[in-house]
Amino acid sequence: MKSLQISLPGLELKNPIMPASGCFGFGREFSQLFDLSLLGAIMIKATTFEPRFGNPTPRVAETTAGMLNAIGLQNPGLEKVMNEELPWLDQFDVPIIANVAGSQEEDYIAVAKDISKAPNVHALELNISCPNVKTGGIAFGTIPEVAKILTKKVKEVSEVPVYVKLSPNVTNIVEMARAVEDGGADGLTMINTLVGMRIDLKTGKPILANKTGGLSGPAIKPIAIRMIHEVSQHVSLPIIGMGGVQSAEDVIEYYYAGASAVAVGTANFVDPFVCPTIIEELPELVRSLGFEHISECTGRSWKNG
Amino acid sequence: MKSLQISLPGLELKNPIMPASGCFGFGREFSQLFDLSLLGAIMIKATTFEPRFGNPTPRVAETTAGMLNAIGLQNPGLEKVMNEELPWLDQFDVPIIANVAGSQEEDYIAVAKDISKAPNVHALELNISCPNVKTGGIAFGTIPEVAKILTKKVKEVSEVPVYVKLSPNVTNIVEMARAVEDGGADGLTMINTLVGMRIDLKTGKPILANKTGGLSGPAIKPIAIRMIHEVSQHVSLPIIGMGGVQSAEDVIEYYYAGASAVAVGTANFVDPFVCPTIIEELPELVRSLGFEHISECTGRSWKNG
Amino acid sequence: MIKKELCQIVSQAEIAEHIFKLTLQGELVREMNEPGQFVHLKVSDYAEPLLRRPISISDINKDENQFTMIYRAEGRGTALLSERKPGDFVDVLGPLGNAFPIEAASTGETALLVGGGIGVPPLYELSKRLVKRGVKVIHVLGFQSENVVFYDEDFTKLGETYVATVDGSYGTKGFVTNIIEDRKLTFDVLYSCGPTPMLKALENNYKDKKVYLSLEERMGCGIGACFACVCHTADDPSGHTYKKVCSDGPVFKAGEVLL
Amino acid sequence: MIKKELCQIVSQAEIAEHIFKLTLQGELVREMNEPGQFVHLKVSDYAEPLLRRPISISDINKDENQFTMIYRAEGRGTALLSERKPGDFVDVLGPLGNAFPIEAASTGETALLVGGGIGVPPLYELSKRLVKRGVKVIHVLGFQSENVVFYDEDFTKLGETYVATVDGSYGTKGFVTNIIEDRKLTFDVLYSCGPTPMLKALENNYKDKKVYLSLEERMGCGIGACFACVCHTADDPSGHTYKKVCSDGPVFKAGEVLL
Ligand SMILES: Cc1cc2nc3c(=O)[nH]c(=O)nc-3n(C[C@H](O)[C@H](O)[C@H](O)COP(=O)(O)OP(=O)(O)OC[C@H]3O[C@@H](n4cnc5c(N)ncnc54)[C@H](O)[C@@H]3O)c2cc1C
Ligand SMILES: Cc1cc2nc3c(=O)[nH]c(=O)nc-3n(C[C@H](O)[C@H](O)[C@H](O)COP(=O)(O)OP(=O)(O)OC[C@H]3O[C@@H](n4cnc5c(N)ncnc54)[C@H](O)[C@@H]3O)c2cc1C
Ligand SMILES: Cc1cc2nc3c(=O)[nH]c(=O)nc-3n(C[C@H](O)[C@H](O)[C@H](O)COP(=O)(O)O)c2cc1C
Ligand SMILES: Cc1cc2nc3c(=O)[nH]c(=O)nc-3n(C[C@H](O)[C@H](O)[C@H](O)COP(=O)(O)O)c2cc1C
Ligand code: FES
Ligand code: FES
Repeated sequence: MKSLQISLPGLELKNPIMPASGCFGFGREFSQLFDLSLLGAIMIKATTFEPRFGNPTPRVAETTAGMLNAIGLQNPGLEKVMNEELPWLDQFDVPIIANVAGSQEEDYIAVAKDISKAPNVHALELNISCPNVKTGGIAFGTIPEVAKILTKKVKEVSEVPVYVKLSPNVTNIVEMARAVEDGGADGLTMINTLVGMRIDLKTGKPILANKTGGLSGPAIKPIAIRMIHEVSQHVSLPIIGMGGVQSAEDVIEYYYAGASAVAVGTANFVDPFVCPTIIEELPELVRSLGFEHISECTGRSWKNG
Repeated sequence: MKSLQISLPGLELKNPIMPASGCFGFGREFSQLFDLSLLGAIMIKATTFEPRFGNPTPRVAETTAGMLNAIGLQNPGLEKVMNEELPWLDQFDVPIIANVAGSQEEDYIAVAKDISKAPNVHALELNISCPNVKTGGIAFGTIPEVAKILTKKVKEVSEVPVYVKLSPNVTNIVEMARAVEDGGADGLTMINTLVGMRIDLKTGKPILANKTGGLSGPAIKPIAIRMIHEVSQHVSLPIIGMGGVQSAEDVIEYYYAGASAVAVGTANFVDPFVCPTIIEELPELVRSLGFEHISECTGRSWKNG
Repeated sequence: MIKKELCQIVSQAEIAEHIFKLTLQGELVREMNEPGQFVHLKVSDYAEPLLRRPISISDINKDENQFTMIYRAEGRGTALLSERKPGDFVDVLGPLGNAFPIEAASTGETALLVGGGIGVPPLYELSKRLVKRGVKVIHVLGFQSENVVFYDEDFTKLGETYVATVDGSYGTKGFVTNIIEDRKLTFDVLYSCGPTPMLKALENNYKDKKVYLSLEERMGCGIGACFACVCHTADDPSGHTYKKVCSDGPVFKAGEVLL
Repeated sequence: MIKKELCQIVSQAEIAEHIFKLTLQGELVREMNEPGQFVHLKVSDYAEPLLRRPISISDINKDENQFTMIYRAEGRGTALLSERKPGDFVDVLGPLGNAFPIEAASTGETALLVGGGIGVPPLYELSKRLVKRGVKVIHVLGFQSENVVFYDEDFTKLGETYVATVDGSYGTKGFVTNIIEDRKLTFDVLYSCGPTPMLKALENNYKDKKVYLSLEERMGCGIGACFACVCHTADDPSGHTYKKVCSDGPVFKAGEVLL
């Protein structure tokens, strides 16, 4: 499957398909279903300095062709991720992208510093865009200058390349992308979820205990495609695209928009075998579209010819 | 159907259901299908000062549970709307909400001034949020101060109440709502479409000739619900809600979020009889949920009790 | 009158590779009086695929309240439609649009019907009606290759019929225009439906003749309300006058709109 | 082992108002060895409804590779499921979760099985297994009203069975807890599945007994990866320790997690 091998900052991947953060835990559950070494990479669940329980339940609600989640960054905390999850994942031949979250600068820095030292962590994904955490977080993802400074500080301590995960809940996504590029980011991952809500017909109250949640799934794909199309023309960082990917065809659409790799989130819940299925189907699709290598597809929607 | 009668600034409506602007033309086509007097109101297609052809085709593309459009404000221009469309609509017992668009302040003002004089125009809908027009437009919908000033100027010339149509493509929707409230708006309509894109698998190019288009349909409903939930708690203007409404149940969800009336857009293409169907089903639904009047539903998701 | 009705599937069959013939029964057949109109189909009960699909009417059977369409299962919507079975219901909006004017050809005159690929179907009902009117019909049908050729025998029963395939695997190798020129076909009126380059060629070649062309465009509403399907008029190619393919067309007189 | 398989519908019937009994056949029945597990169903081939639906396994037939579920057609997903016909396929992920521990009740002991509404189904396979083990079973089943009562006869065949309805239209008027108290039912082990208030009452009333409760929570993945379905542990009610209903449950020992 030479046609799928790709190189990105810090990442030498056998294929460009990876589960998106928060949709695959730390891989344990899916390892019962298929060999994790098949994956291009794994974006593990957001890790914060302290363990977090997250939000009260219900934490998920279905929407038309999408879902809302308000998990609230539940995770066992840096120490346990370092001592238990990452060593366990080391049995697989798959690079880990560690999703780093926090509610203040120091948290991010502390997590980034440590977790980037784990031997199988090949890159960080700076989660400045989680819509489900009340304190602080929002500014990191919506104010360019704040995002830039955070990126810079995390870069200073990280031993591996840093990808910044952009929030779609902004007026100007290019401005955000440029800011984190200025801050020294090695790549972008986009998009995180859009803030949404569903209300229960009978009770009249929001279905999610947290009221609002992040919208993901096929419903948001056209928004992600548009943003990647825009951003990829204005920054020179590689982009790992995500949002509603369900099939090999969707992966190509992301490439055409400007992505260099693709992550799969919600679709893992619909079909837990979706990642290996896409990986299996991609080479033939790439070939049938007339390409030798998938990377030829990147940015075709705006490149000449 | 007393349980559906509502009063809003400028609007005494027999029911709160109206087709959304751009999804019903000027009513002529739908008048072949049902009696337009059944409708609460009609939001007519955006009117600009000069006639506009709009964007090249293809202008629509389907997405999962949604569609993109880049019509580009095609319309016959103020004069023709005043002399032909509005007089024709006058045969029906239905108030018209005139959607006013432009690419610069003067255009808006000129259209608002004239069109608000038409006897069947009971309110204006200031379209500061059309994502499909290149020049100028975008600032009106994304910069609070610009929106405020425009609202103020239009209010000065309008003979009927002015509703401002908000764009969801912003970081802070409450800030926008507050700005137009300060500018003197009588009401809000929300949301307009989200900017999106689809790329053709075979050509590698965007399906829409305009590249990007506005995303509408069931896919965006949770985003609209969240925004109305937020805005309705922070401004005291009535809100006409829209985005993905397909059923009487959806209407109630909008009410719970904080809307005082509901517009139906894309669903008119899926089922051209959707508006009369909803109007027929609403009274029984309202009753079965335990309400005497639909207005009791407004804001229940955040009001006590 | 435009109606919306759940019509029942009488039959459905694959008549060439990925080409399906679908016959539906419903009251709205009573409204179908002209050849060249189309219907707008909702192919699922779900929010996905969301939009209706425009498909031409290829055969009207008033006696049985049935009509037939021929379509290519291409994307998701038509693929789903092709899975429907007799007895199932399909949500139909129609009939829509303006038809081929059969009155443009008088009894005794010759009409040339030129179809390309999936543009062939609406010509079938047209041809039947022209024959009934006493018009002599000549059909020139173009396809990609043999495996997607359909209905050539049915057309042959109505009049002279020539088939061109791009790869020469069936009929004459080449395009419909080659056949018309090579065979020096003469006619009083030309009716055509097919890909835009074909329509353009015909429009250019027969400027002096009565030519009617059926256009395609991506649609939203299908009834003229959304402005998705507009085209410029030929006399104002960059101005703001326009025609809507769904409600002013899909059939236009050559020279009326910009192709 | 968790499997994903298109299982074929053997039968489906409405056994009470909006309550359906659905039997599927598939290889993954081989993996079903315990009572109280559930499956996660995709009810459409569309992106809507997007998520799977968790439904308990109520009966396992290893000989025929069949299993049965009983569910209420409530929202869109279950309504669509109820329209599926024998011969159709349903996409099943399972078996999932941890079962009721039958070994908690020894031969000769008495088990009380308390079910509320749509929580009744998983108790059926449990009861069969307990009976097989030589455990005496007593069933107390609660429903809203007569029209939604189901399976009381099937349970009666396995052991003493009491039914309560909230409106008194069938069995005893009131709640399951009323029956247990009024009849002074005694038992060694209690197994229950149903609405949370019922589970809470049972947990409180029988603190000194072995009690096993099956919980419900809105789910994403159903396999433990998404953290949608967590609950606090009872010994750390506001801390960060947790259990996942889908993979640590749905059956928990009373006192283990915060209801
Ligand atoms: C007036 C008219 C008559 C037609 N008659 C026929 C016919 O008789 N037989 C036939 O096979 N086809 C016909 N077509 C084309 C047919 O509508 C498309 O092939 C069909 O909509 C594709 O849908 P899909 O789900 O397969 O593709 P998808 O790619 O899933 O469709 C996505 C969206 O694009 C639209 N779309 C894609 N291709 C076309 C196209 N070529 N024209 C218009 N919209 C398109 C779809 O309607 C849908 O909204 C006609 C089109 C028009 C406008
Ligand atoms: C472990 C487990 C076992 C279950 N076993 C059964 C059973 O045997 N029989 C039965 O009738 N029901 C059972 N349920 C409840 C069943 O899952 C819901 O009734 C069903 O998901 C509702 O889907 P819907 O499409 O009808 O409703 P919708 O309202 O359309 O569902 C929207 C979303 O909310 C979720 N949801 C809604 N209600 C519930 C609920 N009560 N529990 C969990 N998720 C919900 C849906 O799964 C879906 O994601 C079980 C639930 C769990 C967690
Ligand atoms: C249940 C759930 C949990 C998520 N948790 C995280 C997270 O911890 N960190 C993060 O950066 N993104 C998180 N996301 C966002 C996804 O990684 C992804 O950006 C988003 O869901 C869009 O992709 P999709 O449509 O394929 O799901 C989560 C998404 C879901 C659905
Ligand atoms: C084809 C189309 C044309 C539209 N034209 C306009 C317009 O002219 N003016 C406007 O304010 N909104 C316009 N809109 C936006 C709708 O009025 C509405 O805000 C949006 O589509 C969300 O509602 P929906 O999901 O019900 O379609 C248009 C939408 C569509 C789909
Ligand atoms: S498709 Fe809507 S105007 Fe033609
Ligand atoms: S449903 Fe995903 S962890 Fe339980």
